[in-house]
Amino acid sequence: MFKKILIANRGEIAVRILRACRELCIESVAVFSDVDRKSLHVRLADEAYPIGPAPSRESYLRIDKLMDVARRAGCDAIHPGYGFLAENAALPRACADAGITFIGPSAEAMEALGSKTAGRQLARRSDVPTVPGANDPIEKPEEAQALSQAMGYPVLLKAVAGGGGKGMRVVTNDAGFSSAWRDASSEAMNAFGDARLYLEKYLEKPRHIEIQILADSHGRVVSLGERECSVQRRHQKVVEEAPSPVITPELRKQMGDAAVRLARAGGYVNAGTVEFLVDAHLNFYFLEMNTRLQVEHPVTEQVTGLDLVKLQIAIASGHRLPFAWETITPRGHAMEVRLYAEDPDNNFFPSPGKIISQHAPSGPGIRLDEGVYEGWTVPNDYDPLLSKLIAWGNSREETVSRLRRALEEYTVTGIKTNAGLFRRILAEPDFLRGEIHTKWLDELLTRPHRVAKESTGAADAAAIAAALWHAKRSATNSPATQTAQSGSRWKRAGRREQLDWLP
Amino acid sequence: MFKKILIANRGEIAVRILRACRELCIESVAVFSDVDRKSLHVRLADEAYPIGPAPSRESYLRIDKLMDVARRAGCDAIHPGYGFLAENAALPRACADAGITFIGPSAEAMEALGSKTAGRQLARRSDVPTVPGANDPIEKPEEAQALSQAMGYPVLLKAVAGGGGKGMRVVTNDAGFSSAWRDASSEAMNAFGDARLYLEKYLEKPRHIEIQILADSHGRVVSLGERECSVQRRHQKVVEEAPSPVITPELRKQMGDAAVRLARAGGYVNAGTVEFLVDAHLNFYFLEMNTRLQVEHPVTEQVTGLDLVKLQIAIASGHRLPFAWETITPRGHAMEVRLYAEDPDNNFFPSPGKIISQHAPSGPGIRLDEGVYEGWTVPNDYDPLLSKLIAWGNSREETVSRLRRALEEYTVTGIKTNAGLFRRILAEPDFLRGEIHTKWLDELLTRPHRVAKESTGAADAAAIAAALWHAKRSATNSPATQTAQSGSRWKRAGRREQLDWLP
Amino acid sequence: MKFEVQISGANKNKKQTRVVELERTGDTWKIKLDSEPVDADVSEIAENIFSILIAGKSYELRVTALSGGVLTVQSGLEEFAAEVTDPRAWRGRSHAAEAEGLQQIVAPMPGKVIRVLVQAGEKVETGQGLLVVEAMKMQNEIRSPKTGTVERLLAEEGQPVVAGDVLCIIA
Amino acid sequence: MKFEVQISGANKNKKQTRVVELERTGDTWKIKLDSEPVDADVSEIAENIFSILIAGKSYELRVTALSGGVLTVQSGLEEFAAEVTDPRAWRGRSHAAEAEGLQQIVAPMPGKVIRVLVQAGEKVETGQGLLVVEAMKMQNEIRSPKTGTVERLLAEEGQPVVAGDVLCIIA
Repeated sequence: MFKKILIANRGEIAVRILRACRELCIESVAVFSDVDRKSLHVRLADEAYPIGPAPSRESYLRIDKLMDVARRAGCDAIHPGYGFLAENAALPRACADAGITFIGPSAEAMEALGSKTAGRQLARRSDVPTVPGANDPIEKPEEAQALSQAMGYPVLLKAVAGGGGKGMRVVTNDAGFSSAWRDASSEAMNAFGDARLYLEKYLEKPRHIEIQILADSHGRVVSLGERECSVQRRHQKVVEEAPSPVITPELRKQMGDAAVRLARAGGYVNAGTVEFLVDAHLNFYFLEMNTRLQVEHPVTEQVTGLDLVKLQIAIASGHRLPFAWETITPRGHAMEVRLYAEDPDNNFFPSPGKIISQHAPSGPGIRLDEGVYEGWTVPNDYDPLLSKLIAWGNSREETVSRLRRALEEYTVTGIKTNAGLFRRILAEPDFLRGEIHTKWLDELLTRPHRVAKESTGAADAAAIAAALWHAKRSATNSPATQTAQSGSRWKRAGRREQLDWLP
Repeated sequence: MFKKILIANRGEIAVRILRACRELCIESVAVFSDVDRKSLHVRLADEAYPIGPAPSRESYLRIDKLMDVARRAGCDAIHPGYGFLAENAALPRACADAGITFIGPSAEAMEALGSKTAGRQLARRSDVPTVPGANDPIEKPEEAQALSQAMGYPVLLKAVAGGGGKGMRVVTNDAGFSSAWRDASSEAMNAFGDARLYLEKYLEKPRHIEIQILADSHGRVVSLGERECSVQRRHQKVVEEAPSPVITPELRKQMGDAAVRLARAGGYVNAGTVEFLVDAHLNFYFLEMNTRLQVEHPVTEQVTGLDLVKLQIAIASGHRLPFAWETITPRGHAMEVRLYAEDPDNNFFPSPGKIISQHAPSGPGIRLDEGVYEGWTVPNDYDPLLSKLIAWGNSREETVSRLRRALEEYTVTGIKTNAGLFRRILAEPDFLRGEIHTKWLDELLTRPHRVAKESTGAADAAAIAAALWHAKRSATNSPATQTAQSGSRWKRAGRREQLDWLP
Repeated sequence: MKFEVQISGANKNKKQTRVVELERTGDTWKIKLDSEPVDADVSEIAENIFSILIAGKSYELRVTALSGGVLTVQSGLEEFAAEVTDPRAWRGRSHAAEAEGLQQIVAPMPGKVIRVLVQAGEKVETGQGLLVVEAMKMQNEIRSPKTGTVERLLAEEGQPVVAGDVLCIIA
Repeated sequence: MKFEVQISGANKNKKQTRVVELERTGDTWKIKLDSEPVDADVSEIAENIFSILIAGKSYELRVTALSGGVLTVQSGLEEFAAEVTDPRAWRGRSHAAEAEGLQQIVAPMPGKVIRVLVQAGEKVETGQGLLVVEAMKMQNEIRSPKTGTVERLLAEEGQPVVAGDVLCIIA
């Protein structure tokens, strides 16, 4: 087993990984940019080293700096987490050169499977059904537009690199094509340093269902079953669950086999996720493979009882997966919501700032993978994911009721979060019946928010609280225009005091 | 199902119960004493009513006030939690008179099983082995002392009412008898309003292993398996786990059958726990039955996936237990530690006060049943249990490693907690081998605390932090003698400010 | 102290105006809502978090101030938007923008203007894109709230902005 | 600023004396430990919680002040007890009790004296019970730290006490 692991990431996933290291008695090494000195992952790691200014291109995306830290700290492995360099083959190559184990697939497997176009070619060769469209990156917009006209709209523009809904646009007609192409490619450039796009036929109301696989370095590949991630906002997953409300044992078997086939064909080793679109007739189409840990991996952990990060580490250090796992039996139902610092009432604009007070829910069936804490200031340089709230229950109903209960308790003041969006989703009849698809949420958001019964009592209390807040603020005669960030004159005074003597 | 449930308790268990109510869409009604207005259970409940001064005899033990609130609020059921009135037959009687459902056994069953002496008589009649000793309360100390001499020391004095180590003393020789009797009976009087004691032969180094049962009102009684609670300080459980490291499937079956037999014999309905002492040869002796929810119930919930509070409610409203449960199969291993506001370095004296800062651990396999929050002041009128930290893992080893990891993260400043005790216990070879008994911890605490390798780095950092803390305090020139409770002049100023305008 | 509170629930367009009167009596508060006395027991739990018992019902209110003085008040599953008018500003209440018919387009959060899609004097339709602001790697198009003309354009491409910065004005 | 810190780890009897020098340079600190410069990066995370990076190693220190000016400093799995001597009190360091050979018996926490087991002038042995204090329903016997006589008895049965109250003095 490894002695010391560098975690080339930040936020909740860095915390998640270092927790696994600690439980395995492996030392964890964190890295941080100038704005992350006080981040939770730095507080909790065994070691922590600065790697430059806030912009990720000057810090978290700098392979040279990461390798330098790994060498100085004497790390024998690097875990990339997700995002940043997790799908950049240059990192495993740099690791190989430095004689450090990369906790992930080989650069070759990453390229064979990770790039969407290459992945789709391999899928076709492995009898894994794919969505009609172009396999290769398209250089000229005109070319792409012509192809779109040929296939017929709607079409989907996607970045060759990366994922997470960035550099992605749906085009429904010729008129919108050029602006969509422009936005998608520049967004891709900013996010991944690679502007190339490809496109594919856009399925109506498909479900997003993905298979979690594990592949060891001894040729064993197993499926841990599916996750349904159909609730998405602009192609960004926001709610994930397992099992899927619609999948049958037969379909689960078929999709699992297809995923295992594809991973084998690509010589894949590591935890990985094979994403499919599933249409109304339960036909499934390969979408792409994520050659890394997923944001939503806890959903699978809660139903299988397995620790995917520990298993990634075990696989990377050459351990074998037990045969028994080819017949993993999940228990109950799990669901995750992604809590972001963003304002649902204002077009989901990110809302960075200081978390003034916080209450994290817990109790039966609740797990919180958190990356923040009270008093911390959410920087505006990175993805605004704060924490992931995961619920487990014996049934989908119990899971939803626990998640709703936890969301009632979940408190963050000082910044706006999207918790309210989930309180709304979990009350929608469609969602409760499991009748969802990848456009469901976007459609919901175009409709006015109807509430079954609005309690007048709560409205009264809210009016009183608003007045009390105002009265208190006046009492501390802070300027009428101040924002929550400086809500309390006393704390501010305290902070200023401290600033005078502490960085 | 019920519409509205009164929770006749406070602290973490009141929070635990109202969470279950919320998940079942049942309204929850909290009660609070004068010092509990800001308690977490009041914050989270749907309704909350004051029931008098801090001393429990004037509030949480006042059946008349509770029934009055239940009537005024229109409750159709009352959940007693544990402690306070949970084992007082007067409460189910008052409920019956008021036509309100008591979520627990009938008064008769409570008396037949709950009272230790009656319980032991019933056990004998049901072929459940018991510890040698007196069945009945003994009025005169002289009598008791004579019996002790006859049975031979050591003997154990126990309060007829209640439990939780209160009103309990071990007597090893004649000399110590009278003072032990005096302390035990007055403690029993204060805790339960009942000074009566009985005594029994004291087994050397026994394990405490208990069986969790569920009994519905249709005659079905099932065992959910055992919990081992051998790590105790002065007869007070502090660490509980399931499964027990020593129990065999045969023994589990025998003890489960015995527990079910006893519950049947007593006409018991509700969740309940049958406690046994298990000696070195795996002989088991009935100790007592707790006719209520246990503090340590989450351990069973984590391995079975069942929600015991919801099941108590379902049983009380007349639902049937499914047959399938007679073959519950636990998964993995669970362990709980009880976090108290007490000072392990100072004879475990309670240390009430204000929680200045707090960080609650979470992440994979971690559950926290909390009763407190940052900024809250722990009153010194009640049992100082703050929260329960529960870990789940695939093996006992993984569970321990997760619990240790969570205890590293667990932060409370402003008051002393016993978290350090658990950090020590979880490093003890005996404990890791599962070689424990009910006196193990008391013996451990008489030995000096040896640490494998004390990191000098941490000691350096601690010295620097102490100096920084002092420097900051001087900078805010607060009096040299002030305690943490008023650690920050700024916050104090803020609080005073607020006090002027807010209660 | 007397406050006028404009409050809306799930439906942000359905605003109600409430008048809240706060009067301290000893260590508690006497509270009137729309001049009706309310049996309310108020406690401050933490900064921006209030616990209020109204005739036994327990409400926990979590207040977050957004730029522009709007408060978000969350309670359980519900969320409210509230604007409080200070007694001192009692008559000074200004709906400036509406009054003048001008719409100020402000940056809702810190970021960078990466594209300006209109020019001063240009006619724009409701919903037409005016600028693109990037923050946290997400590009967000800011659209016109009304049909009119670009009165003034204050932002230029590449310019960093903080929440509340006026980017342009639509007449 | 210069501080003398008396610190002990798991073994509370094994005390070390460290000298910590803090010098602010710009917005950071220059820190010396026993007059050796330390490469330490200090941040205050929250009240009483410090994050300190020493040559890359990350330590989080959680400080709780107990009555009597002793600090508990917890870090990960370890816990330290620290007593800081203020430079201003540099020579004034007093071990009063020891010096006079008198032992003050103080209430370690708030509660109620429910039994007094000795009388003024009575001879007592080390470990002999002096009083019984009840708090949170638990009875705790307070024992004599030394063999001697009860010089003064300041507590009586039924008397409520707060942390730090002197209950009696053993000569």
